[in-house]
Amino acid sequence: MRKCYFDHAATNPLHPQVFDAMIPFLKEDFGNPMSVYDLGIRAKMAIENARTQVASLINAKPSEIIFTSSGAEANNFALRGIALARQNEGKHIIVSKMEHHSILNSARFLEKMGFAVTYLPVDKYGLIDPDIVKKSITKETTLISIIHASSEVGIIEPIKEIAMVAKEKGIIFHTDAVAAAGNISVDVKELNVDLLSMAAHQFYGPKGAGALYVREGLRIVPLIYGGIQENGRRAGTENVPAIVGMGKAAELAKAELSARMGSVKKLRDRLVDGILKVENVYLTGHPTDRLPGHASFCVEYIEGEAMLLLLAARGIYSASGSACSSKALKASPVLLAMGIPASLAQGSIVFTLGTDNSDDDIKYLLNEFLQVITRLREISPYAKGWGVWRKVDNVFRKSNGPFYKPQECW
Amino acid sequence: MRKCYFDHAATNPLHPQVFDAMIPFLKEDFGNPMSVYDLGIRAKMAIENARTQVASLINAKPSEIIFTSSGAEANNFALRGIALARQNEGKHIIVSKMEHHSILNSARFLEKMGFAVTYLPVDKYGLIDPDIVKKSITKETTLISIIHASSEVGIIEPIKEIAMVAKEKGIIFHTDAVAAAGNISVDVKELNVDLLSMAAHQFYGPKGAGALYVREGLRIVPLIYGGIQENGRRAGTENVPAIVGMGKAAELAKAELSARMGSVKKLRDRLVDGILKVENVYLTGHPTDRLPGHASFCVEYIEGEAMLLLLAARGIYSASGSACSSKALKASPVLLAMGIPASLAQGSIVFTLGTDNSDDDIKYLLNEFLQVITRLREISPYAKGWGVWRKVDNVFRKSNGPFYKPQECW
Amino acid sequence: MYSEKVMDHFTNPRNVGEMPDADGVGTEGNPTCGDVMKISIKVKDGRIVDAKFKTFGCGAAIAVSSMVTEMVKGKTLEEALSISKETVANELGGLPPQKMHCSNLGADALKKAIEDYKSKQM
Amino acid sequence: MYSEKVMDHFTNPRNVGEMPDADGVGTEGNPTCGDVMKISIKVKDGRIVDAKFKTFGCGAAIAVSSMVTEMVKGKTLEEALSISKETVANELGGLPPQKMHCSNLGADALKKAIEDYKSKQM
Ligand SMILES: Cc1ncc(COP(=O)(O)O)c(C=O)c1O
Ligand SMILES: Cc1ncc(COP(=O)(O)O)c(C=O)c1O
Repeated sequence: MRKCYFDHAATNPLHPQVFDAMIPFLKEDFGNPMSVYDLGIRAKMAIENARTQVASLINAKPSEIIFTSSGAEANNFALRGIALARQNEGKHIIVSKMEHHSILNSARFLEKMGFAVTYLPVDKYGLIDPDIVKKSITKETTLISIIHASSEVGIIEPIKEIAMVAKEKGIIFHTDAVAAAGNISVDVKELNVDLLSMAAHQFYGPKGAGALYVREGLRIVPLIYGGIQENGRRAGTENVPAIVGMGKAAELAKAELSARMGSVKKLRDRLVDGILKVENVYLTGHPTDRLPGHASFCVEYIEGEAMLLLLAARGIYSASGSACSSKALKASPVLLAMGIPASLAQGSIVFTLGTDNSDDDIKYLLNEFLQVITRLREISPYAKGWGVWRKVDNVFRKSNGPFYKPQECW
Repeated sequence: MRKCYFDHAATNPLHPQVFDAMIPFLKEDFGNPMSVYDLGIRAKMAIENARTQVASLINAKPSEIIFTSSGAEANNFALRGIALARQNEGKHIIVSKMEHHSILNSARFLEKMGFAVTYLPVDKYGLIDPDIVKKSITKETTLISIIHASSEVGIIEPIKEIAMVAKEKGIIFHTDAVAAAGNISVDVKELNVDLLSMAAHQFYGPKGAGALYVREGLRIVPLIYGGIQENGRRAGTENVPAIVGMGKAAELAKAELSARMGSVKKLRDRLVDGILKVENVYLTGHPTDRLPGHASFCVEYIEGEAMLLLLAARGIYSASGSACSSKALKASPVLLAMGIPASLAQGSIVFTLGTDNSDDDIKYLLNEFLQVITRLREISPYAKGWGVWRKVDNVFRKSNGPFYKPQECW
Repeated sequence: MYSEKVMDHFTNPRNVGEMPDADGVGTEGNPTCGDVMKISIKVKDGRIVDAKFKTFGCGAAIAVSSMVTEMVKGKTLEEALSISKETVANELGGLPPQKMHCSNLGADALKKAIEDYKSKQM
Repeated sequence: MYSEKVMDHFTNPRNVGEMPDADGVGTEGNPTCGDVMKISIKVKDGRIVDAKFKTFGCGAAIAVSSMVTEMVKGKTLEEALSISKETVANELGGLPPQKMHCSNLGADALKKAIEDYKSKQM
């Protein structure tokens, strides 16, 4: 059976060159980078080389990169590390409703520690308005953290504009670029951000390696204390193979970025065009300001996990923000924050493309998808409309206007 | 040139079977364990299998194992996670001066947050007296954390006895078993500990995987917030290959433990006998209660880094607790806590053996070591004694008694 | 995650459909929070002779509906009422724990259908 | 970590030894916190004609001592006094930053040796 991986937002396969770069560090070059003899020095040099590669991807200095074990760790580190470092200056931070759990739940932890947190609303596209950010700032605000791109609806937020709002008020600005870095051009100088999170497995690098960019001179409280690894800012024996892999993946992403973006976007546009031909299927997220490989939809009258599993049975891997498809059994808070009614959010289905996808994959997907939807709608009691649930639905349609006539906006 | 790796306390080479177990998860089985389709389920099942293997190594239940990215992370998690979870019951914790930086610096962080911390003294062997632990307990004490075995001087602490002291007072007990687990028999039921840290790279597993055992029912505050990975107790996309490797390494360690301990101890005893034939070389740590592969010394009149590098130039890898050999430029606080004078601590040299070492390695080491010492003593201004520094030294010798006549105690 | 039997009933659900001449119809659930099942039954001489379902929901929900409509055929109303979440899950070779609660609405929808039938008889 | 030249001077140190008939001896450092260097010089007609060292310390400390004793030979006292931490480190092809401060005591020990010589002349 054909296998088409359309879930690159969940994680990526390893690039073969990344795999090759890692292997020596799983074999003969197993030394601890803290050791002062040749075996340790080789490991240390490999890490520093990776640091340069990762820095280069986002136009930072190597000394501004702190390796972590994941995007989630980088986010926890940024939010809590800055909030704590600056708590004498104020105890208010601002995040948005589009954030990943690792930001939201870190923010909740800070609330328990006595911080005030503002969770910014978003519009129907998931867009965060810089003006609303500005209005949320108080004298107590020390940190603003906004997601760069959403892995759920693909939207790319106006980070540069929001960072400028923060800068004007002298507030530290962090962006969670886990879904963005390596997939679109991300330049910390141009964006003018103070901190930025990333994860290797989002750009064909390995699981187990993430990074936090921390602008030179900025004080941050460590999340993991211990030895002097990462200049005393993140302890623990370094995961050398994964860090080396992240470096290689960053180097490849930088070199191939525009080619990758171009080819993936072409396929994605074809996918979106095809899927929106199906009736009562709506695009979620922004029509144009979105990750090049990202296509996300809500399909009316059926549920996401059922779609996802029937597709998987046909070798097509995708994701869903429906309650039943999440292990936490909650519909995606991001979809709800965008004003999508809960019943419609159940029909969430997300395809995220990568360099391993081909034109034939798209054809295959479109064909199978139509069959799966048809099948599930036959089973659904709502195939002819939401019935008593229509009311909710109509209210939503009205308030959200033309967005849900995708033909007009795509 | 012959290569002899005698620095297993720093990190271990990967067991070939561990390497083989990891490879599929760096290739075709790259799925995210949170994904609900087959690729995700395979990754999830591999993690759960590894959890069972790791639990089995220490006689725990799989649900009591939380994977982390390192031993340092497990230690931070344990200390801060329990201190915070129980802060309404008291704000005093007890650790020892033998602890790893990841415990000591976590403790210092807690001090900044308003906790009181007792740092227990040790005797000349590095031994912690359960009676002193008992006396340090106050009504405010909520947590005691004691290292199981020291990677610096190899001593194995009386964990069972100390845990009993804690239990009697209803205090939570954590042990840092990073250097112990997989190298000696560690059984959480027999030790009766509530939490226990470990790291895969200390028993021929990969870097990037550690674990914290948390006794069933014990509440702990997460260190890394985010999604529902690890049952909501440790967020971040799981490092599947490393976790799988840790599981395999645990399985192998369990199966081969007594064979490994026996062979490594035989070599170690030969090494110690040989080295103590050199004049003015002293064993550090306990003569008998020590890790089977651990041999640590102080060599008078010369400095550790110089020894270490000359040995490395001859293909022999070792470690030192001297100031110059540490990247932090501080002599090992553990050696100083044991009462070793700073001048003697400069002569620290540590050999930690593993399953990859042979009898011929020991012969080679003993021969080269004598040459290196002789050479460096020729260069040293103190070769005929410490001169003005002797006073310090004599005081130390007197107060420490026969320990520094190793012939008598080994 | 799902047993083979669940996957079988999910991918090849039995008894999908409406029943224009149903003797009883029961709906359980709510699309805003997850799954909805609608079960229609035909009753003859105190026995359920036919059952159909329509379901909005996840794989488990569809499999449960399919299984319930299979289990119920030929049963007396009393027998049918004794079908529970657990018996359905057991017939399916087990359900993931988190699905037991939310997606296992078949027995409840069936009860409602039987009540509907009974209320019409009065 | 160390340059090739450092490794060369560390593994094959020049001028190791004491000098029973030294004209000046200088010791710098402290074994309780790291490195100690003892430099002995022989002076003739205002020039250093021979130098020896003994060092307790790390690789960098030994290499620095070896290099200083090499650099100093044939130099006038004034020239010798102009040798600094930086010139020694440069001659060695650089030292790791953390070693610049603690292990680079050669110039200081040399200064003490020259002072010792001078004080004996008075
Ligand atoms: C006793 C002890 N605790 C903690 C650690 C830290 O573990 P890791 O290096 O995996 O972070 C070590 C490291 O060797 C150790 O020996
Ligand atoms: C936007 C965003 N932030 C954070 C994360 C968490 O990263 P990780 O899974 O590496 O912990 C993700 C995961 O995909 C993400 O998409």
